[in-house]
Amino acid sequence: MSFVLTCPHCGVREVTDFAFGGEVSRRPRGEPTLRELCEYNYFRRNVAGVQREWWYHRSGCRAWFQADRDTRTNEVLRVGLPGELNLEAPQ
Amino acid sequence: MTRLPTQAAERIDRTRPITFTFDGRPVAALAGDTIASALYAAGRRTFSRSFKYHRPRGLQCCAGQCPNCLVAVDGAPGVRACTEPVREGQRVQHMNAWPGLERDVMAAIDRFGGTFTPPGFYYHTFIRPRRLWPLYEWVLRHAAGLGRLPRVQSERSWRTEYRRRHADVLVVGAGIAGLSAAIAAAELGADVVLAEEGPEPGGRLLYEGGHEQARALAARAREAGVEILCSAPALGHFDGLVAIWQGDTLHQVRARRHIYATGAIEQPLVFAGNDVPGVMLSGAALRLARLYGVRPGGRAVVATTSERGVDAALALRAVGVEVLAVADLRPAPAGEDARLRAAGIEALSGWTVVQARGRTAVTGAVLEPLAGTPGSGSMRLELDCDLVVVSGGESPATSLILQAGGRSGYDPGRGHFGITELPPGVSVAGQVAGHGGAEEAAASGELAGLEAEAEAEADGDPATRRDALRARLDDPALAPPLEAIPPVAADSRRGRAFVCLCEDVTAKDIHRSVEEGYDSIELCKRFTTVMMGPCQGRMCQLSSVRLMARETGQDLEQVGMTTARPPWSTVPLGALAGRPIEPGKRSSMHGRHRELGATVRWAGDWRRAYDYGDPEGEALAVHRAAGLIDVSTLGKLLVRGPDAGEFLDRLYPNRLSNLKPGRIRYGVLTSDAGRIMDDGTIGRIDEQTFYVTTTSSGAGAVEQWFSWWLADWGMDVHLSDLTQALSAVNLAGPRARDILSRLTDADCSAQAFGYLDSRQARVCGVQSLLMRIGFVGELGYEIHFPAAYGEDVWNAILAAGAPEGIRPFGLEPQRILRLEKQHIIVGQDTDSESTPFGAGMPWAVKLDKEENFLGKWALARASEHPPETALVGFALEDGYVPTEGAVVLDAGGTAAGQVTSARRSRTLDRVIGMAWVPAGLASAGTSITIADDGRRVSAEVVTEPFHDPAGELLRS
Amino acid sequence: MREIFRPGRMWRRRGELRESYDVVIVGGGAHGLATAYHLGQLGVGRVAVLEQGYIGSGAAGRNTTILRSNYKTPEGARFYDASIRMYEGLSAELDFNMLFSQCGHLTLAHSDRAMLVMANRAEVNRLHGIDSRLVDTAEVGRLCPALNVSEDVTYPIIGALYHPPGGIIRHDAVVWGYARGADRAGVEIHPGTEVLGLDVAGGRVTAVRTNRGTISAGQVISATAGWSTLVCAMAGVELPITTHILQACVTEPVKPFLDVVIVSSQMHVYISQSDRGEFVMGSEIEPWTTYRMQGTLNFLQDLTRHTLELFPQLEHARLLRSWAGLCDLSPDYSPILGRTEVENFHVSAGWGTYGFKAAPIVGKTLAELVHSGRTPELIAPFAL
Amino acid sequence: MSLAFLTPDSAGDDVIARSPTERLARAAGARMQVREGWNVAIAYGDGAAERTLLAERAVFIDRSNLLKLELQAHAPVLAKIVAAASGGHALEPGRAVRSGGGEAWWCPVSPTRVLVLGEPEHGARIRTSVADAADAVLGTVTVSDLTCGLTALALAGPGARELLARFCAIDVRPAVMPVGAFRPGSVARTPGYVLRDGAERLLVLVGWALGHYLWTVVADAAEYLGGGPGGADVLIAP
Ligand SMILES: Cc1cc2nc3c(=O)[nH]c(=O)nc-3n(C[C@H](O)[C@H](O)[C@H](O)COP(=O)(O)OP(=O)(O)OC[C@H]3O[C@@H](n4cnc5c(N)ncnc54)[C@H](O)[C@@H]3O)c2cc1C
Ligand SMILES: NC(=O)c1ccc[n+]([C@@H]2O[C@H](COP(=O)([O-])OP(=O)(O)OC[C@H]3O[C@@H](n4cnc5c(N)ncnc54)[C@H](O)[C@@H]3O)[C@@H](O)[C@H]2O)c1
Ligand SMILES: Cc1cc2nc3c(=O)[nH]c(=O)nc-3n(C[C@H](O)[C@H](O)[C@H](O)COP(=O)(O)O)c2cc1C
Ligand SMILES: [Zn+2]
Repeated sequence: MSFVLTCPHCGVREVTDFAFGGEVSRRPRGEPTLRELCEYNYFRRNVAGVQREWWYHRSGCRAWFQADRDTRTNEVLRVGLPGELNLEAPQ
Repeated sequence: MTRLPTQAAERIDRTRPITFTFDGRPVAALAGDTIASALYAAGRRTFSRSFKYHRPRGLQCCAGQCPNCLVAVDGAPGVRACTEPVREGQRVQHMNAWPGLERDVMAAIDRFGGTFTPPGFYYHTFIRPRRLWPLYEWVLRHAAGLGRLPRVQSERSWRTEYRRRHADVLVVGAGIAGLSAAIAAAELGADVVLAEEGPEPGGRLLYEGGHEQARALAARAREAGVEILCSAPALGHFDGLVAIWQGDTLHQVRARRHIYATGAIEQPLVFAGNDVPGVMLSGAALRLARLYGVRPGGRAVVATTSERGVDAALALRAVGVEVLAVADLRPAPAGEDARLRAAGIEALSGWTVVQARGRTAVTGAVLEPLAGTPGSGSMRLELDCDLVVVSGGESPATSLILQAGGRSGYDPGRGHFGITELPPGVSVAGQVAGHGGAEEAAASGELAGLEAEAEAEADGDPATRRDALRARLDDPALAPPLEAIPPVAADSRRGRAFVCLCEDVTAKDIHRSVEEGYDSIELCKRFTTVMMGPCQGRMCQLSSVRLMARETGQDLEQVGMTTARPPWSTVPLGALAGRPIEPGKRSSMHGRHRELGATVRWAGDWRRAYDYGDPEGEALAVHRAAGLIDVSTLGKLLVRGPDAGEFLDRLYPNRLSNLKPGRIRYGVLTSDAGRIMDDGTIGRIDEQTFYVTTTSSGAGAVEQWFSWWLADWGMDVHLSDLTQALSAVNLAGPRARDILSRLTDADCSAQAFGYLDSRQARVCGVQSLLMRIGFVGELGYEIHFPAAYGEDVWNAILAAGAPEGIRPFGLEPQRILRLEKQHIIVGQDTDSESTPFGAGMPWAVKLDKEENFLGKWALARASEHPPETALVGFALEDGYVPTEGAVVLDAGGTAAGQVTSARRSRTLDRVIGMAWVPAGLASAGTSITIADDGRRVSAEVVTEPFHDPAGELLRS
Repeated sequence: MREIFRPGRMWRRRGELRESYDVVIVGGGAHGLATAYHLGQLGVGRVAVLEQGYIGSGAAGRNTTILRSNYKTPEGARFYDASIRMYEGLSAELDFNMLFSQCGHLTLAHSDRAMLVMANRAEVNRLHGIDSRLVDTAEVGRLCPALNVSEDVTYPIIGALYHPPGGIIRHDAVVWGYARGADRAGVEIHPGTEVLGLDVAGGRVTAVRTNRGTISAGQVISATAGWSTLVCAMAGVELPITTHILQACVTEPVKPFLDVVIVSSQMHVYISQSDRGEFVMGSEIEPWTTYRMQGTLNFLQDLTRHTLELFPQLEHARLLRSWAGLCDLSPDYSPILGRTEVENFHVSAGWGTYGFKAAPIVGKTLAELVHSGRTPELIAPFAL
Repeated sequence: MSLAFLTPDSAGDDVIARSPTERLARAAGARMQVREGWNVAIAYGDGAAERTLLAERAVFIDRSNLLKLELQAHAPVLAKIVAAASGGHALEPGRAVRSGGGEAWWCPVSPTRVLVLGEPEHGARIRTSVADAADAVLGTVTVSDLTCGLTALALAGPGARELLARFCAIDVRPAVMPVGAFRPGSVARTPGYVLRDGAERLLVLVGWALGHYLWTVVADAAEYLGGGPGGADVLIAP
């Protein structure tokens, strides 16, 4: 257990309470080109900085939510249910 | 045994003798002693042999910081004798010497091998001839290592515990600063935990004349509700979670605020012979005398860079140690030498010790003025003594603060690395923060405590008090006196001058390392292994940095420190491991399976019945009469809501929204990359309600997957995980219908309840969901019902089927049965690369669905080319069962596929299996070659089910 | 012999950066330095290795040093086998003893599924001439008497994949040996030199911006492991990679009794005893991505609980230090090696938790690629 | 009712509901009695020892037979149902509310999901009232009977908190978690819930199939702390 996350429903829990869902990406709307499909399936931005990502409260309320986390420090800046963090995704 | 007269601060109880053994011989001790204090009192001076040169080593720190007193206690190696309390009957043994501590044959390395074994000598030797290297390696290997562990042990013998503690404030270090901080916060109402690695709160107060104050503060803290943990080192700061090891317990403390009041570690000096037993830190000498009533020596020489050594000299004098001289490295007399002179002790300002004489114990010391001091180069003093007391400055114990994200920098005034930046939520107090004097330390502690509770408290008194404390601490008059920075008296002609006692690294080694090009502190560390031993740099980091600075011409700040890493103090793995109980899921019928003789094994995170002793017979019973298998482990999801049908249409490659209530359909679940993730059945209960089953090991992942997409798509669907709520059995075989009919009122006729139908009815009086599904290839009913009835329903069905010869069957016979039908098992017959096309299930993909279902695009692309490999059945005539995992060869004899399942079928009287084969070999009747454990066997491809190919039995 | 007592300098003191190099290697880990060494052997002109920290400060200096070649896919088996064979001769080639201990490697199976995968690996390996075979529990017990093979544990051992040529090595020595070899061949090594940008013009890389100034470069190689995404992004090259921490720890040294490498993927443990006597242990990556090299308590707890099931006698062994390093994970656990869409910009990435064993062959093949302009056949399957 | 197969209401003579910890309880010396269709461990020995433990240390009691209903609906719909059932209470995260007669705890898992816990003897009544409440609102409401989905142990006595701290990271200090507080979170390394249903009482729930495991963990910790198992009757004041 290291850093903690704040589940929008349950509050603060150890990170081991959660499953990580990777960075938030957008599923193609219509038929993607092969390159788009590959990028969507495999390529990640993997930023050193603030990243918007998915988390699942596996051991608790079983809700998926999103967090903006700085991958250089693991500091979680904000969390929200899908659609709640509708600010521009962090750069 | 000789002890000093009663000391005011002593921890020993002179009325309670204790006996333990050291290397088999009894040692008399007193309650309150440490192993080391008792041994020292009994006259022992050598406590260990060093790592590399096997030099005798004696007590150096008496505070659990250095490696010199590592012993094995009751078989556990690596115990610090100087902090480990004595217990009656304890077996203490020395570690790294043979045949004994006094005579160690390996010490020859020290005499003769020294010049041949510079740091990293092994990198330059034993290279050729290569074939001799294993032999050399054996020798090297067997020379290394300190302690000894049992070679074999069948189970853990030490019970250790975890304890979670939440607190408002965690204070680490119970010196005057930590105690003051804890009291201040607790008296404001905070919930405070105070951890101290020593056996009693008080820190330096205990042996520096403040023991009464220490005990009073501890009592006040307890009164204020502080939970004080003693003999409890804080091991690491893990993003706000602090692990504290105390005996059998690993406390895991999460606090709102952290106050580190960890004090400072007294540093040794680097000079020739600085490791000879009898050279010790001033703190060690004082602890021995004042806490344990043991006289550290008879005639002493003191070398110091601060008042600390002066105080120690006077204190030693007071307990009857003859102090011959105090070499004070500070250039100008600090005026304090008057105190020494009054006591009749010679004070030598600007002098240092350049050599300690003696092999197994100090016999004398050589003192000289420092370079640049009057008399340097010409004056020297040689004194006969049995004790050299050193105090080479203090290094703040910053490790945990740095782990927490703090930063440190070199403080030239104080001659050490101090904290320059604190992370949020962390504060420091006392000597670690540079507030060294007792009063100051107390004030900084109190301030930290008050600040920690600042949010909680109402304004008024504490705020005023905080301002007053801040003002006091900011008083420039309190700026610390400049301490002398000890030069390195590393004149190698006089003998080895050790920087690192753990790893036997000398000043010369550091010099060499830089010469060879390992010129950063990190490279030097890794090459010489300085700082890599048990003390992790506590006693050698500062000296190493100083030496590096000198060797490279950089300043200390540029050289910098190495990374602070957990654990702060070495800790047995057992203490970290906690209780060994692993979660295992059991079906409600688990107890019955065992009673029926089942072999139980893991299947995913479940414990499952593998078979009941006769897998082939059990399979046969299913073909001939009936069998009952516990399938409670299947994942079971309720998908309900107005959008449920569309939701499933988006998740699965086939169509589910047009399923009729009461009907069931099979589905594979694919990822957006078109790979098979899981499979199972989907039954429609009513317009809005679907009942989805998944594989046993995939249940968790599927639930996670469904809820993820639900969260993303935001559809009006409810998900409920019923996996554990329902027990499930599969009653299968030609007589299944007869048996079931006797247990339920429902019409079980083929017309009323056909293949892939689902019905709700009471079975054995229990409301159940019944599904006609045929994984095992015979007429079969899956019965799902509340888990609390698992055991009784299981018994009832077996009893009802007894006349038909029903048998319980396990996972293994089920594997045979499904293989006869060529039904795949996801995860066994498929892997993370498999697509439904390759796996022979193109019918499970409906590319013409308008929904952009998961995997659609990738599958559409995949459908354009025939798959390179295909999953097919095969049969073998000669009775040989290939190993699952055996390789299928292509025409050229190279690996091109793999056997995923293979079993002997008693019904078919041959060996059957499934394998991935190159597309060219996938048609029925083709002969394939299997490479298995060195042999080659051929098999024939069979593409339709071996058993009941038309599925008549299934539908009967 | 003289060399032992007066070994002399390993490499030259860091000098000033020149204005231009034929080849700039970003990353002074095992891959970067091995590539530099081989470029030196091939006589490629001016070569510089730029390293932001000290050499070996990345994963090369943090890894649990397990070398093996018993990979599952034919191309992987071939590739790693070539690397292990190079390792076998490396101490002699570089005249630096890397303490390669070919003590053997046992991957434990606790489930049928694991047995299946291992049987397959053994068979593929055998077809490629790699010594690798399935052994039963009794033989596991013979090969590693210290291991608890009792059935009465949470996860009984039902067999193992035994790979005799596998083993451990002194990781820093590999870094230093290559660095010295490269230095002697004229390669410049620049620690403390962080690459901040890459200039790309007309689809080809032209210059490297560093904290010590900009230099022009004929060809650039990124061998930056956990940092690959960041460095490649400087050239506009995207990667299918995520960066995670992997943690490891060591105990205080004790007298030797574990003479084989033990790996249990199901229990997320690997453990070996080094020549210093310490037990070196590691686990799996943390699932979340991060660039922060700080460890977790959970790692220590899970690792020790599992380790003590395999080796109960370690309950009193003392943990000395723990640390974390970065791993560059690709979605299919397969590396990305060779050219990129930017001309003259090559990459070695996606090594995840297993790239140390590949350093020699990566160095050799990447150097060949740079030298000849042709992708060696051995690494063709790993192209981006 | 389309989800009737979730409800344990056996009509069979020989089929009674059993807790996943039944065999462990028996082995520990429990006296069993069938109550409301459940085979319940009512006491260990004459019950005196467990009463002492309850007063001085900690006991753990199998409560797997508690009624557990999971309700799902859109947040406003769910809030309405809870308000109706609890006499006007709002659904606050982390706070369970008692329904009218105090016979059930309404525990918010999320704004769209609540878990209703009730004593088995009130089971039928609670079920009906929940169903009625669900019918009374507009919008989809899903009621799943998870009585057999979750196993439950009550930890009771002055040492209850210390006992929980041996296997659970949730902060249950009374100041943070007063009576009625409810926390979804990891319990003994598996998904679970903790409800403080009394001053010195914590109710711990995890998946049914982990009942055996949870008992093993709790019994092991309790033994170390000088606690032990208790029967259902120990919670009923003498
Ligand atoms: C804990 C752990 C255990 C492992 N165990 C094993 C094992 O047992 N066996 C095995 O085969 N593999 C193992 N690995 C993986 C292996 O260590 C790596 O795959 C391998 O070392 C990567 O190659 P490298 O040595 O070149 O990388 P690194 O040593 O990481 O080299 C990359 C270098 O690039 C530098 N760099 C990054 N960005 C810049 C920049 N902008 N400018 C300049 N320099 C930069 C970094 O400082 C670093 O030194 C392990 C990894 C870890 C973390
Ligand atoms: N005699 C003098 O004139 C003089 C001069 C300077 C300082 N001092 C003394 O120095 C002391 C300074 O006070 P302080 O409280 O800062 O230091 P301290 O050394 O008294 O206390 C620090 C305590 O922290 C503990 N500790 C350190 N790391 C720990 C860890 N990781 N886990 C658990 N415990 C840990 C140590 O065991 C120690 O007891 C005062 O006692 C003062 O009297 C005296
Ligand atoms: C195989 C191996 C063995 C190690 N052995 C030791 C050791 O005996 N003592 C030690 O202090 N550190 C040891 N380390 C860890 C290093 O000190 C250091 O923590 C690691 O290289 C990461 O660097 P960092 O901690 O400076 O970030 C070892 C590292 C590795 C990779
Ligand atoms: Zn939650």
